Amino acid sequence: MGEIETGKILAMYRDMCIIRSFEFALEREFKKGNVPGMLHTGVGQEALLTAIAHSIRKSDGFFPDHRCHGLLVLAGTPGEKIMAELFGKATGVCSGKGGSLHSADPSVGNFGDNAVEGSFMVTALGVGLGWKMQGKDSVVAVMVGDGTSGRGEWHESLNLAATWKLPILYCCVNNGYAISTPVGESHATADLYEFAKAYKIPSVQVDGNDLLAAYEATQKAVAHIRAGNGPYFVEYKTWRWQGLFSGEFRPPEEVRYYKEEHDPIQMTRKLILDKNIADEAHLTKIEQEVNARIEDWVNFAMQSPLPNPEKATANVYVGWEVEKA
Amino acid sequence: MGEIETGKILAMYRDMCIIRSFEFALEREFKKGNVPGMLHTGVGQEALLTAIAHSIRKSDGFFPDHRCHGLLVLAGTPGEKIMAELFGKATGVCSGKGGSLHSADPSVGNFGDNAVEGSFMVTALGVGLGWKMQGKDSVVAVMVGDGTSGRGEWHESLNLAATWKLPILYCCVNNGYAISTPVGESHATADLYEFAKAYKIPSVQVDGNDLLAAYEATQKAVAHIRAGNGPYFVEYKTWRWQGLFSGEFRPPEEVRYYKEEHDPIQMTRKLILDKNIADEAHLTKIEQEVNARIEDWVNFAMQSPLPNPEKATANVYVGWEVEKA
Amino acid sequence: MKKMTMVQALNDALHIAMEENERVFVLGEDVGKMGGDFGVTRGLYEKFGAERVRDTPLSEAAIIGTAVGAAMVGMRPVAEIMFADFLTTCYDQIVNNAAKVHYMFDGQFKSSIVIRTACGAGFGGGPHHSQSVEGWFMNVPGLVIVAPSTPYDAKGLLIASIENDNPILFLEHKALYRIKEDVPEEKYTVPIRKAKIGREGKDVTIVASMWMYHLALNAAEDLASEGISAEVIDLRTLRPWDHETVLESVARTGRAVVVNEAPKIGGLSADISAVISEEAFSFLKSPVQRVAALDTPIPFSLILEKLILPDKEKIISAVHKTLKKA
Amino acid sequence: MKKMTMVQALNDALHIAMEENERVFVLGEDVGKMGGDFGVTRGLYEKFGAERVRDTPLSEAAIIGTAVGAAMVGMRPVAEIMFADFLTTCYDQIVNNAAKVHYMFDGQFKSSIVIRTACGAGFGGGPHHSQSVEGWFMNVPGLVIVAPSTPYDAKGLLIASIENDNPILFLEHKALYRIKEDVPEEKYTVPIRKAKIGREGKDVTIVASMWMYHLALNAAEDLASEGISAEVIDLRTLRPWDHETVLESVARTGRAVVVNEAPKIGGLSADISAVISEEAFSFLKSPVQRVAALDTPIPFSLILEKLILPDKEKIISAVHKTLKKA
Ligand SMILES: Cc1ncc(C[n+]2csc(CCOP(=O)(O)OP(=O)(O)O)c2C)c(N)n1
Ligand SMILES: Cc1ncc(C[n+]2csc(CCOP(=O)(O)OP(=O)(O)O)c2C)c(N)n1
Ligand SMILES: [Mg+2]
Ligand SMILES: [Mg+2]
Repeated sequence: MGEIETGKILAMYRDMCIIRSFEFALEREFKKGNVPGMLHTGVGQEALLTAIAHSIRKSDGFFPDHRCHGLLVLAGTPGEKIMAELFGKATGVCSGKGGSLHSADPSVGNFGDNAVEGSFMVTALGVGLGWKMQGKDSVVAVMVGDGTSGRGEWHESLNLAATWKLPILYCCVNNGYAISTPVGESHATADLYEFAKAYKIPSVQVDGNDLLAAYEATQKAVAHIRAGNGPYFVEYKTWRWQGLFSGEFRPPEEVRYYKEEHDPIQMTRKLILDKNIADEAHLTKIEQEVNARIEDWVNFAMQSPLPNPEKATANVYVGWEVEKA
Repeated sequence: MGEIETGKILAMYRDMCIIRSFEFALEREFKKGNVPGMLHTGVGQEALLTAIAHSIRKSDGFFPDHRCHGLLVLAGTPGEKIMAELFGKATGVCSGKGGSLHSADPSVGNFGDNAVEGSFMVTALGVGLGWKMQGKDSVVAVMVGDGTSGRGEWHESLNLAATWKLPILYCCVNNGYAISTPVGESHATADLYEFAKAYKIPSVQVDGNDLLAAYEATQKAVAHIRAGNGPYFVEYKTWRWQGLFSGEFRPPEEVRYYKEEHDPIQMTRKLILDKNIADEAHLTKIEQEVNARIEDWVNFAMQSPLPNPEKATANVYVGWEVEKA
Repeated sequence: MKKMTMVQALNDALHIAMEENERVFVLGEDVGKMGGDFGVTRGLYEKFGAERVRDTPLSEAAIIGTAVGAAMVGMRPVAEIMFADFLTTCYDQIVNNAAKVHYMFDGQFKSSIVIRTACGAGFGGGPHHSQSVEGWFMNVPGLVIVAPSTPYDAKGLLIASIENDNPILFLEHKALYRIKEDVPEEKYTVPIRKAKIGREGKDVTIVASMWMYHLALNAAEDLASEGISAEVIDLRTLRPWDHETVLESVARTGRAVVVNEAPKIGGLSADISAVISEEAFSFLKSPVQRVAALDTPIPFSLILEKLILPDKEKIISAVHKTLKKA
Repeated sequence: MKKMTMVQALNDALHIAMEENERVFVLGEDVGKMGGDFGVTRGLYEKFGAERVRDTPLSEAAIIGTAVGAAMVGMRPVAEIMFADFLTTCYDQIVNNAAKVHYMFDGQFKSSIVIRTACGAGFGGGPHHSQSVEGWFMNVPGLVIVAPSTPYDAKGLLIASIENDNPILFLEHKALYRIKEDVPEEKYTVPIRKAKIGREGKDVTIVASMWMYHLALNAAEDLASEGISAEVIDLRTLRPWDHETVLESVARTGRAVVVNEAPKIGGLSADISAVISEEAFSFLKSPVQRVAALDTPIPFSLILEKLILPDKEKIISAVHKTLKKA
C-alpha cells in the first residue's frame, strides 16, 4: 500500500464516519419529531457508498435512492443543506420541497431520488444518452436496492443501456431484504448480478462492507464505462442496520454478525490500525471532528426558517403561475 | 417413425394448411374491405403454432398474440366463429366486440389477446397461480414476439413465474423483427432465450419452422411444466411473411430464403413425401379440403348479421347497466 | 360491537372473507409475516398460510396482472399496492386489462379483483407518498372506485367489494387508518354505489369522501353555530358515484360545495360539479363551489403541504360563497 | 404555402425543429428508417442520422424515462408512443416523473419533453387502439396537453411544444392525419394555452377539440340552416385549457355544449362543464350539455363503435336542448 492509498483510505474512513454520524443524528432528530415524513437510513452501507463517491467525478452524475443521505453529502453538497432539506426547511437543497426522498443538486451531479423505487432506472438512460450525444465522457451511477430489482424498469433499463452502450454504472445494493421480504424469496436468484449477465453487461458481485474490495470493483467499473464500453453492473452485498418500524425482524445471529463482526466501519478501522495507517488516537480525533460537524448541521437545520409560502405554488410550470386558491 | 407419429404428422400438416389458408383468405378479405381495423397474420409461422396447439390440452390455456388466428382455430373454437369475429359479426366468438386482437374463448382455454403487446405476460401469472391453487395440473402458454421482449413485464413475469414455480410455457416467437426493427438492434442479444436463462428457467432455442423440432421441444417443455417443475421458455426462430403496410423491407436474399427454402409448409410437405408418409395426391387432397372449409367459414362470416346494438353497452359492469345516451 | 380502528376493521373484513371463501387470497409487498406496511393484513399469514397470503417482489404490474389472471379462472384476489402513488406502475393492467376484460371478451371472463391501496396527504410524505389518485381513474369505463371514510363502512365496503364481480379500486386514506368507532364483529356489507348522508341540513349540500368527509363534518359543525345548516354527503363509491342521493339533496338545499383532496383540474371534483350543475340546474341558487387541492404536486414540507390542501376554513368560506347571491 | 396533410405538417415541424436546434432528437418504435407507424418521422433518419432519430425496443417506460433524463441534461427529446392507448405502460414516468421533476426538485431541473402519440377512434381499432386519453392526465399537475385539429395548428403547435420548457403530451388524432390544408413552409408557432374561435356565433358556444372540433363545425353548419348561430371553439391546449376564451364566449351566447370523444364520466368534458357552470353561472340560460362517449370500452365492430361515440346528430340535439327553456 503506497503513500497515496494511505491518505485515500483515511479520507474514505472519514467519509464513512460522516455517513454514519449523519444518519444517527437523523434518527435521533426523527424520533424527536424534527424530521417529518418517513425516514430510511444507510447505516451499515457506508463502505459501498463511500467507494462509489470516491469513484465518480463532479462531472459525473448519480441517482441516489432512499438510503443515500450520506452519498449526497460526499458528492459535495454542503451537509447543512442536506440536513435542512430533511428538516423541511427553507435552507434545504430543494427549499424543503423534496425532503429525504427528493433531494437533488445538479451542481454536484445529483439527479435526485424518485420514491417510486426503480423508476429512475429508465430516467438514467436519458442522462447517459444526453451526455453521450453531447460528447461528454461522464458516467451516471444508479442506485438499485435488491427489492427494487423486481421492477420491470430493471429490464427496460439494462436492455437499452446495453444496446446503446450507455455510460451507466448500476450499483445494486443487495442488503438482503425489501422491507421484510428476503431477496431470495421474491426473486429467481438471490445473486442479482446473475440477472444482469443476461444483457452481456460486465457484472460482478462484491462484499459491499469491505471498503477496499468495493472501491476496487467500482473503480474498475467506472474505468470500463468511461472508456466508452457501455454499462457495468456491480452488486454490493451488504446489510442495513435499520429494521422495520415495528422493530428487528431478522435472525439474531445475522444481526449479531453484521453489527459486531462485519460492520464496515469497524472493519475499516481495524484495517487502518492493522496496517499502521493511523493510530487509535488519530481515528478518534477524526470521529470526534465528524460528529461535531454533523451537530453543526443539525443546529443549522433546526435554526433555519420554514420555507417561504410562495414555494408551494412555484415551479409547477416553467413560465406560468398556478392559481393560488 | 412409428404408426402413431405418422398419423400425427399428417394431422399436423393439415393444421398448418388450415393456418395458412385461413390467413390468406383473411388477407384477401381485408383488401376487399370486409375485415375492419388492422390485420396481422401468422403466415410463415405455421409450424411452431401447430406444434404448440398439439402440445397443450383442452384443459390447458393460452394467451394468443396478434399472429395467432390459426392457433385459435386449432385450439378448438369453430373456425367460422373466429372468422366471423374478425369480420366484426354477431356470430363471432366475442360477438364482434373483440376482433382480430381480442378473440377469447374460455371453453378452449383461450384467454384472449391483449393488444398492448406483452402486457398479458403478467396476466398469465394469475392463470397459472389460480390453477395451481386449485390443484389442477394445467399449463398456460404465453405467446411473446421478439419485439415484445423489450417490455418490462417480461422481467416481472419471468421472475415471478420462476420464483413461484408457476406452470407457464413462454413461447417466444422470434421472427427477427418488431415491425421494422431487427431484434438484434433493439435488444442486448438477438437470441432471446439467453435472457430467460438468467431466471434459472430451462430455456431453449429451436428452429420454429422445423415442425418436428418445434414439436419435440414443446412436448418436452410441457412435460416439464406439467410435472410441477415450474416455467419453461422456448424460443422459436422463425420468419413472418407479412412485411410492412408499405411493402417488403427485408433483404431480398432473406425473403427468398424463407419463402422458398425455409417455408415450414414446404419443409413439412417434403418431409412427408421423403419419408413416404403420404403421397402427393393425398397431400393435395388435404390442401383442397382445407381450402374449401375455409371458404365456408368466409361465407359464414360474410352472411352473418352485424352485432345487436345492445352489445355496445352490454358487459361493461357485472350486474349494472350503463346509460345509453 | 367492538371499538376498532379502520385498520382493524379492514383486517377483520379480510379475515371474514378469507374464512368464508377459500378462493379469496391476498397478495402484495410484505403482506405476509409483516402484515402489510400499515398492518391491514396482519394475522392472515398465520391463519391462512403462505399459499393464500403471498409476499411479492416490487413488481406492481405483476401484482395486478396476477390478480386479473387469477380472477379469470375464478379466484377472488385482493391485491395490495402499498401506496396509491405507485398505481402509476400498474396503470396499464388496471386500465387496459382489468377494466376491459369483461367487455372486450363479450362477458366471457370476469375481472373480480380488489386493489387495496393507501392514499392521501397530510403527513409530509412528499410527492410520491401522498397523492389522491381517483382522478387518474375517473375516465376509465369498467372500473369501480370505492373509498370508505369510517371503520364501519370500511369493513362493510371491503366485504362487499370482495364479493362484487367488478374490478374495484379500494382507496384507504392514511389519515383515517387510526380513527376508531364501534364496529360489529360479525359479517355485514355496505352497499357499493350508494352514498351516505352523514349529516342532514337544509341550506347547502357538501359532497365529500374519505378524509375530506371528516373536514366537511367539522365545517358543518362550525357552520351550525353560525346558523347555517349544511347537509354532508359521503360518496363512499367514487366511480360510478351515486347521482341520485346527491341530486336529491341539492334539489332540497339549492346549493352545493364539492370537496376533494386531489387537484381541482379534471379530477373527481370536476365530475361532481359538472353533474350537479347540469342536472340540478333549475334548483341551484348559486354556482357550485369547489374546494380542492391546488394544481401542484405535493411538497414535502408540512407548511407548504398545508397551503395546497383543502382544509376546514376553505370549506367554510366556500359555503359562505354559495350563500351570497350569485 | 403548400397543401399539406397533418402528417406532412407534423413532419415539417420536426424537420425545422431538428435543423434549428441540434439538441432536439426523436426516439420511439420504428421512427427511424420506417419513419414511424403513421409516417410522421419520415425522412428524419436520412437527414439527421441514427444518433438523433432513434429506434427503440417496445419499452415505453424506457422511452419516456430516456426522454426525461435527457431533458434533465439539456436535451430536447421528442418521444413517440405509437398509440396513445399504450401511455398506460409509461404512465408512471409521465405522472410521477416528467410532471414532477421541475417542482419537487425546486426548479433545478426542467423536463422539457414532447410526447407525440396517435389517439382516437372510428376505424375499428378496438379497445386498445382507439382511446381518447386526455382524461387520464387531466388531474396531473405539471403536465401540459396539446391537441391540434388542423394541419396549420399541428405544425405551429408542435414547434411551440418543442420550444416550450414544460412536459407536453401532444395528441394526434388518427382521423385527422390525412386531412389537408394550406400550410406555410417556413417556421411559425401557434401559442400554447390559447383556444381558437373557429366559427363565430351568438346563440350557443360549442367547445371541442381534435376530431370532435370538425364534427362540431359540421353541426354548426347544419344548425345555421335552421337559423341557429353556433360559435365553435377549438381548445387546442387541453390542459391547462383556456378558460378566458371559453368563458367570454359563453358570457355572450348564454349557452354551452361541450363535446369530447372520451367517456363522459370524469374526463375533460366534466372539467369544461364544471368550469363553465361555476364561472359563467349568471350568464347561463340553460344547463351545459355534454356530448361524449358512453361509459364503455371501445368495441371492435364498426356499428357498435359508432353507437358509443359522439357524432354530428348528437351535437345538434344537444344544441337543441340548450335552446329549450331549462
Ligand atoms: C414501486 C414501489 N413499490 C413499493 C415501494 C415501497 N417501498 C419503499 S422501500 C421498499 C423496499 C425496497 O427494498 P430495497 O430495494 O431492497 O431497498 P432497501 O430498503 O432494502 O435498501 C418498498 C417496498 C416503493 N417506494 N416503490
Ligand atoms: C406496448 C405496445 N407497444 C407497441 C405496440 C405496437 N406494435 C404492435 S405489434 C408491434 C411489433 C411487435 O413485434 P413482435 O413482438 O416481434 O411481433 P411480430 O409482429 O414480429 O410478430 C408493435 C410495436 C403495441 N401493440 N403494444
Ligand atoms: Mg434491500
Ligand atoms: Mg417479431
